[in-house]
Amino acid sequence: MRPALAYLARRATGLAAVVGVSSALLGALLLFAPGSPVAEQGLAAWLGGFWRGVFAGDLGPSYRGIPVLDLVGRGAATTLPIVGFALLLSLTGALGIVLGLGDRVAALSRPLRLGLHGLSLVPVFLLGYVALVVFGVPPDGPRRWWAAVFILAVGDGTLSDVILGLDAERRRLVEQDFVHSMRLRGLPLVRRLAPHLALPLAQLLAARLVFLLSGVLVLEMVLGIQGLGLMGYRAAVKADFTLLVAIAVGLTGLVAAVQLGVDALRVAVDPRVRKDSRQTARGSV
Amino acid sequence: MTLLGLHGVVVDGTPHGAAAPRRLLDGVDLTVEAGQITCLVGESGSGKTLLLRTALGISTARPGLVGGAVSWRGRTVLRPGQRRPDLRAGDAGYVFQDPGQALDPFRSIGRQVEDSVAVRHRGLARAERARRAEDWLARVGLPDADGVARLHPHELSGGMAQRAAIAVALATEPELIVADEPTTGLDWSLRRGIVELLEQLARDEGAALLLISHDLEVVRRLADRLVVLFGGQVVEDGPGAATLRPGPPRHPYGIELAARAEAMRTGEPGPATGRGATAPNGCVFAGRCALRSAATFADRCATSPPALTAVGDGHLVRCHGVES
Amino acid sequence: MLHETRRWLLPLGLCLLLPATVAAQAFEYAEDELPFTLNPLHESSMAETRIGELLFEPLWGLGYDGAPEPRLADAYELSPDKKSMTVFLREGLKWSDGTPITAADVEFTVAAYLNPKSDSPDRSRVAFIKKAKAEGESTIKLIFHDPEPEPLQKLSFKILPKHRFESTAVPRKDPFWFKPTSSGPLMVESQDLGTWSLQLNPEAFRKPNIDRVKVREMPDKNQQVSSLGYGYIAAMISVPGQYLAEIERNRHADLVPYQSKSWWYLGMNGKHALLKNVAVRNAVGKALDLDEALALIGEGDRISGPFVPSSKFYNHADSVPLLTPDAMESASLMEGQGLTFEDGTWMHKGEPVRLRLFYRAGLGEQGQTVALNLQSQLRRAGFDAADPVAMDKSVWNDKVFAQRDFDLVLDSWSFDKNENVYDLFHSKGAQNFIAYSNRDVDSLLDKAIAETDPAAKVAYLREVHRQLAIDQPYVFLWSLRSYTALRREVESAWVSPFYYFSQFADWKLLPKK
Amino acid sequence: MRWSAAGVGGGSVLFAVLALRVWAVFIDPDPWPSDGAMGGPSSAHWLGTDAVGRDLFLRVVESTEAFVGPGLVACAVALLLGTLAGAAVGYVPDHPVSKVLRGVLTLLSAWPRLVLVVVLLAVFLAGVSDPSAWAPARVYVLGALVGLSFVPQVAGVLSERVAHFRRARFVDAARAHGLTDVAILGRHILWANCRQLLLRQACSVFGAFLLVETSLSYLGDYGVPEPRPSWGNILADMRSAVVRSGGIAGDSGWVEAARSGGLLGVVVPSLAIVATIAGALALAEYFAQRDAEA
Repeated sequence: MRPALAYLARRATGLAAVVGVSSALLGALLLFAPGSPVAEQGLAAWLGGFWRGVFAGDLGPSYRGIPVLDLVGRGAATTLPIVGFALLLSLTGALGIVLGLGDRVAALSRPLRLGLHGLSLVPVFLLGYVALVVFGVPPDGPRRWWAAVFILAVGDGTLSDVILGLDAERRRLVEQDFVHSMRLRGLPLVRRLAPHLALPLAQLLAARLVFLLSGVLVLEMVLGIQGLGLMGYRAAVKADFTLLVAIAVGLTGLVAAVQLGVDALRVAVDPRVRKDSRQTARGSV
Repeated sequence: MTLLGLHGVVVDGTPHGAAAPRRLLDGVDLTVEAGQITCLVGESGSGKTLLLRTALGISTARPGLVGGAVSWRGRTVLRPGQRRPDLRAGDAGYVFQDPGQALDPFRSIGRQVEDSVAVRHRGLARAERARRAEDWLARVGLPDADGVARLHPHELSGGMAQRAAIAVALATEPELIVADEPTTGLDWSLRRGIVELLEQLARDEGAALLLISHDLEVVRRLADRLVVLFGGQVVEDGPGAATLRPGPPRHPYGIELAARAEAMRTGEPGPATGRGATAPNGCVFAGRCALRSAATFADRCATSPPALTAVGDGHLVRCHGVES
Repeated sequence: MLHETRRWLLPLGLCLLLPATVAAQAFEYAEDELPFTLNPLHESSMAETRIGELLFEPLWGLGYDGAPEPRLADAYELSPDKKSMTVFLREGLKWSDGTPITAADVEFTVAAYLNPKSDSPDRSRVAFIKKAKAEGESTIKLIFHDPEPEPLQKLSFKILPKHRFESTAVPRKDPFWFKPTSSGPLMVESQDLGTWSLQLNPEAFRKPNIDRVKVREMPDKNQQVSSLGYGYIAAMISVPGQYLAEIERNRHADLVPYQSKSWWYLGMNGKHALLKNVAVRNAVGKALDLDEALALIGEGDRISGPFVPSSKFYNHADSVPLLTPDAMESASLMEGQGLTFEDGTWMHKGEPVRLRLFYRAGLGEQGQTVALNLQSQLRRAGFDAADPVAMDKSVWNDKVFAQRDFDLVLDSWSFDKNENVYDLFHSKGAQNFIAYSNRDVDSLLDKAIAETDPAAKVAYLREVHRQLAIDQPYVFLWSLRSYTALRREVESAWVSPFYYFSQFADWKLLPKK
Repeated sequence: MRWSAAGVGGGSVLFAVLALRVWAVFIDPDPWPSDGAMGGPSSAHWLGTDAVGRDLFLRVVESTEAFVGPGLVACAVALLLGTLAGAAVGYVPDHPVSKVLRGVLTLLSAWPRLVLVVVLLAVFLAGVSDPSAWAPARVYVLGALVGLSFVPQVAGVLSERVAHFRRARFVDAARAHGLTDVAILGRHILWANCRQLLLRQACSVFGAFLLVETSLSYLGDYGVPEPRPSWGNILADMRSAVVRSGGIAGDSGWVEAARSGGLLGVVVPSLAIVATIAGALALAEYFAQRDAEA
């Protein structure tokens, strides 16, 4: 187990560095914005203050008066479930379509797939607009929540991407000899292949997360959901740079953490990584 | 008794890079008798692997079987339009060409052999299953079976992996073992061992062995029966002792193969491989045929396909030269 | 797998398609932007003013007839020299936490407004009081700087609970901003990121019929209109002109006039090399067809000075006419200033006259439409008018107010009954970001502030109006006829000018049909 | 050259977009209208006019200026930097430069791209004194940023491919023939074996850029600024038309909305966005097929 831990530790360090460097880069960027705290304090002082503030749990008040970290926390509590469920819904839908309709009902699946891909190509902001004006999605409550999840799961090409990715993965897998061997021996394919699908799927979803976090920004603006995206956008519009940086670093941290989760899954699933930490298989660039 | 029968099998598929489906196997007849060793030879692209994969339902060619049928112990198990044959799990064991691909990379060797053991012996206690799995690993000649069982495929060398794959295939106690060029990916030094292992296990278990191979040396020594495939057709089919010997009555392709094998053994340069236009309506071998230029029946080779003609006891050849 | 897929698709689809069945027990209304603070001391937006009206009581508030009506105050005595007054509070008043409301609270409130460390934007509204002194539990003496003949309507600032603060220097981040103690009909129940939820204040002396109110942030007017149509909200604060027809047609909602004494203007930077020149400012004004711009966004009344036409300070004299487009005159004014017209563009020292036009994002679609139209008109007149840029208030405060880095700005002002324009046009005015300076106007504004005689004050301000119409620091645009929209379930609702909710206690909310 | 349905469909959509872009060059960019606002479709104004009285059809055509050029910039940035980084990481994985590049790519890939774009533009807008003077350049900046955000993706697939071919036998043969690494990498790996792959990436970057551009333009602050048209901000301008003409709450306003031009102003840009993205992705799919065949 020790090489595995070493591998994870190395990845974690790398990802922490990503978050740290991101905050420094954002800070350097803000040097060019007159009136930003960085321009006033200088980069090093600001960066020190920022991370001290993060660990002390106090980054001062935001443009709304509510403390920055409180706002980020509450925004995350709104946004992350939506993003998470959207990914889950997208995945469930894709699994249903790819595995359920797979090769068996090709005739039925073709128009269905075309339709879904077409729907999936519609930008999130358009779907949000239609939801608002045509379907009268209310400004609050479960109906809006589900609408947001659904739109995010489908729009901006998410569902399409997940379906295509999953399908490619499935096709790549079922042509493998060891799967043929399992088939001849009558082994339960779904159970045996789950670990093989889990890793590329996790990678696919992790890659998609970056897109989703962009989509959710637009969606929250359109539907008026008070989440990280709306707050980040408002922070930019209102030149509240501390809040903006906190959200950007937070999102980078989230992406990094999910990446770490994928790495942990890789360790759990793939003996090649577990038993030999030098071999990183397909590293996640 | 005939175990596996392929009757006029026609398979269409889209080769990599092709636009439209093409005919890959055109009316192939092949039977595998229980307990016998049957060898299938032919060059790359002749359809050897596709034939067996289609019969066992593990081919990825689309649309796949479009004509003919496959039978198992006289019962039709696969018809056109059907993807998977009505075989019981473990009826047939398949030894793949590349052992690196044949084993589940995420599962330990022991577990994979246990999976096979459990196919025939459901409800076996775990410990007993593990013991039998180790037995199998020992039988395929892996030293330290206990240690190997805990390893994962990536930790094995090619030769060890192929032995493990044979254990996985045979632990289901199949009546038919299909070995698809099981030695191609291995070092020369290991090849003989693997083939001998397969032969021995097949004889011990009383299973039929269908060996797909390039290696005429091996084939000639082992084969009870030998089938030569070219261009998606059976061009020669006969007893192992009689087939693939130099001199007529033989199929010219068989002669060419035999000559090459001989050259390989003696270290002399073999006959050049002819290249010529294939005739769409004629004999599949017409473009390369050495006989054709000299023979009087040559015009027929380009215009009409020859039929399989008996030339001896159970020995069939597809050539106009034999017909006449 | 297919069946499983269908199993969750169906309820999901139904969720999306079923009409709303949410029962609106609460009175919900939409604001473009949520109040950022509930502390009346720091209120700076109309949204904050409106919610403040629900949560807090002044000494005197706005009555149905528009005249001051006593709220916390019960009676008063004005001294003969009108330089001080004694206010008697109602008996038995209590804050929402049960603490009695006393004269000490009033004394504290005045001191807090006047304390520069509190940094109240409304400091000038209270600045006429020199001192407030509690004389017992419910008696308070107010001492003014100058004689105040009509002090009641100036006593409309909200009273704060002294016991919640440590000193009269109240910082913005004092938790009172989100956890206030109220004296009004409602108190804060909870705060969410996009909403403020209010509930009945059990100690309120004006008990409301509606015991729950929710303020919701909806930046998009489309969403407000459709939410009103679907009944998700009961009130939409202001309806832009282009949606009036839709709401008028709607069977479930009514339009109600909502006057806030607000007017639009195009401000010109007095520090600009050309715009500091009266003739150039007049030329810009003459180049514009303001009726054309107004027609694009709805109905309204054109204005010639810094008051709404219904104001008593508005100068209706013929000598103060509305601007009319006059291209010839505009051109000759420009030529008179040594500018040359080349290739359809005005040139100054060999450079085209480039004008940057910023508008406040809060003006919404209407702002954009007007800004684009004004840009096009200026271009037609030969100015190199840059593409208009929308700015959020916070950026605006920095760029326009603090740095004064602009040429033209499009915005609107809203006023309460006092219509105090001192800060806008006095050379020392806090809001005089256009750097306007005219000694005559300064002295008129000074006199108007100090004047005790209402008639004389009117005269002074009308003269200010006339002067400004000539000087044109702003191109005064129009006062839009503004409407609010209420669902029909809302009854007995009188929308008070400026404050909106002055008489909310009497409003009723019927169950939705 | 063999054309599949995806290739023909995608290609013709993008060709049509290019044709519109060329047409847009000849349209007088004069946005100063003289006709009535919110007019319905007529022979003079095929889609009617918007709230300021501008011809909607011409604006829809002109909108191609907002994304064709900048979209190509995005492709160029993504492909150029992605190819350089991907080739380096794939061909000499142990070189220190490659290690640094891997770090940079990991960093870039962790940044949600809209957030990156919004942060940069917010700083940019806060810093300049005359924002409107920068308006034309802004879309190109946006293009470069979107391109940058796709560098990790391009570099990722390319490095995998290059690493695969680096071990291929023909590379050894080429080296034995005395070819330099640059020639092998450039001619035999990148040009011969990664061409389709890169074209595919270019198409998806183009589609993604259109998505980002229209989304931001719809939201208003960081996209294409008015009065410059974009399909996104036309939609934002016209979105109220549907509500305005009573298309909500079950009132029978759809017909009226259609007649007043409002609905067309919403539907046409929407369809244009979806069709163009679909076209770009179909072409990407076509190149993916060709790549798989090669």
